[in-house]
Amino acid sequence: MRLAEHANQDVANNASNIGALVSFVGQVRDMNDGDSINTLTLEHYPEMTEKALLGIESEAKNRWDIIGSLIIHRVGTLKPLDQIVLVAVTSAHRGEAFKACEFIMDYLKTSAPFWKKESTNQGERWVDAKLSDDAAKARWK
Amino acid sequence: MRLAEHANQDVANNASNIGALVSFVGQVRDMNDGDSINTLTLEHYPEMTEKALLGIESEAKNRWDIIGSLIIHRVGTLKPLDQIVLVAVTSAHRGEAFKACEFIMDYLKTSAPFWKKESTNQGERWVDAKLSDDAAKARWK
Amino acid sequence: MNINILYFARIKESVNYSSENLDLPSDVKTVTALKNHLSLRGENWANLFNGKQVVRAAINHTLVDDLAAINAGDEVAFFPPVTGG
Amino acid sequence: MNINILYFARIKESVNYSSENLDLPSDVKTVTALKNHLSLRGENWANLFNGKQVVRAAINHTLVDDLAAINAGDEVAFFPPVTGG
Repeated sequence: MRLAEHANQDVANNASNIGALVSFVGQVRDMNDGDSINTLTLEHYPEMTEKALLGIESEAKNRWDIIGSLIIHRVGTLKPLDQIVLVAVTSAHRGEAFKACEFIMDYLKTSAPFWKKESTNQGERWVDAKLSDDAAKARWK
Repeated sequence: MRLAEHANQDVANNASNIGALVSFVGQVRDMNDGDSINTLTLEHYPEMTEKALLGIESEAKNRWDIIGSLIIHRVGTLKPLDQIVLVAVTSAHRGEAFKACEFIMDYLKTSAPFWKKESTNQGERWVDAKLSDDAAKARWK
Repeated sequence: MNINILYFARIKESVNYSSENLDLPSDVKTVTALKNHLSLRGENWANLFNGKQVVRAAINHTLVDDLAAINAGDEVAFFPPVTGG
Repeated sequence: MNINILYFARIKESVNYSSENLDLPSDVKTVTALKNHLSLRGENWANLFNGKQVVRAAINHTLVDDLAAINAGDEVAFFPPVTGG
């Protein structure tokens, strides 16, 4: 299993000006749209992924006073309970880290070139993009 | 160092209906209001803390479709870089976990009976409650 | 009636008490009345309850306002606005 | 001019290509023109670009709209709306 990873700065909690660390972990659920999930395979566009993750982190740093951020996104074949993505953000105060972490997730879902394919007992199928993810992104305009 | 801890349900990521884990860690900063912090001592009201944390988690579960939550709050004397508080929330989808985690933090800051005293080179001082924390709580009305 | 009173943080230090057991006169039936009753103890008590600083009260581990009724056996707590998290 | 084209996910499967190097006629200068040009290859290509499904395009790793200009040496990618995270 390969990793697409980008950190705009070390997000380790070893900087004494850090007061808040907000993190998000996404994991594979065993059910989707009523069907049992056997595996979930993530395809991506590697050169564009790197640029997209850098751009999202850079935009988050422009918008909020954050200290560090980290994005790790898995690609390849995963199974239920596997972790898909980690986003972690540090800041002096909690509001900035909460907003930036959710912003990064909303942009990751709608702007970074990853595609999910599920394997169910009914066969394989590509996951459709969700209108709710577009709506989540639109909040940040 | 004692712990005030409450979990309304195991927040471990071993339930296959969990798609999202949002967590917040608060840590002691080395500066506050322009002064260098040597130690930070947290006093609390133990019997009321238990009741307050249970109440906050219960309200979060009423408001959002979350699967589990965990609050760990330290008391006693801490130093810069020490972790003060952990809040973790799991849910099927990310929006619920983000909102519930931030809600729990905002209520913890304004409703749970903890008090901070800083030791600086200028001596000891109780930390004043912040209007910004009241404003953060008021968003959820 | 007899109640227990607890004091926390800045307030504990200003009155130099952390807890006490107290017999109340029969006309002291609310948080406000208890604050007024305690204010008779001297200047530091009076200053504490003169309204210039926020003093929160809890009865039996629940936050209450100053109109809340006090009953025999209650645990009443006084503390400043909380600053945890 | 000569460009590279990449296809991803559902689109890669429907055209059965993951990448190709292509010499474009001189009048194919935008993403729209490239889509029309590729549609001439047959029914599965025409169906892909007939507007009934969303096909996103990137040039040199940046998302673009259909009016974007294509230059010699560009890497053009076609893919469905993303579903990561």
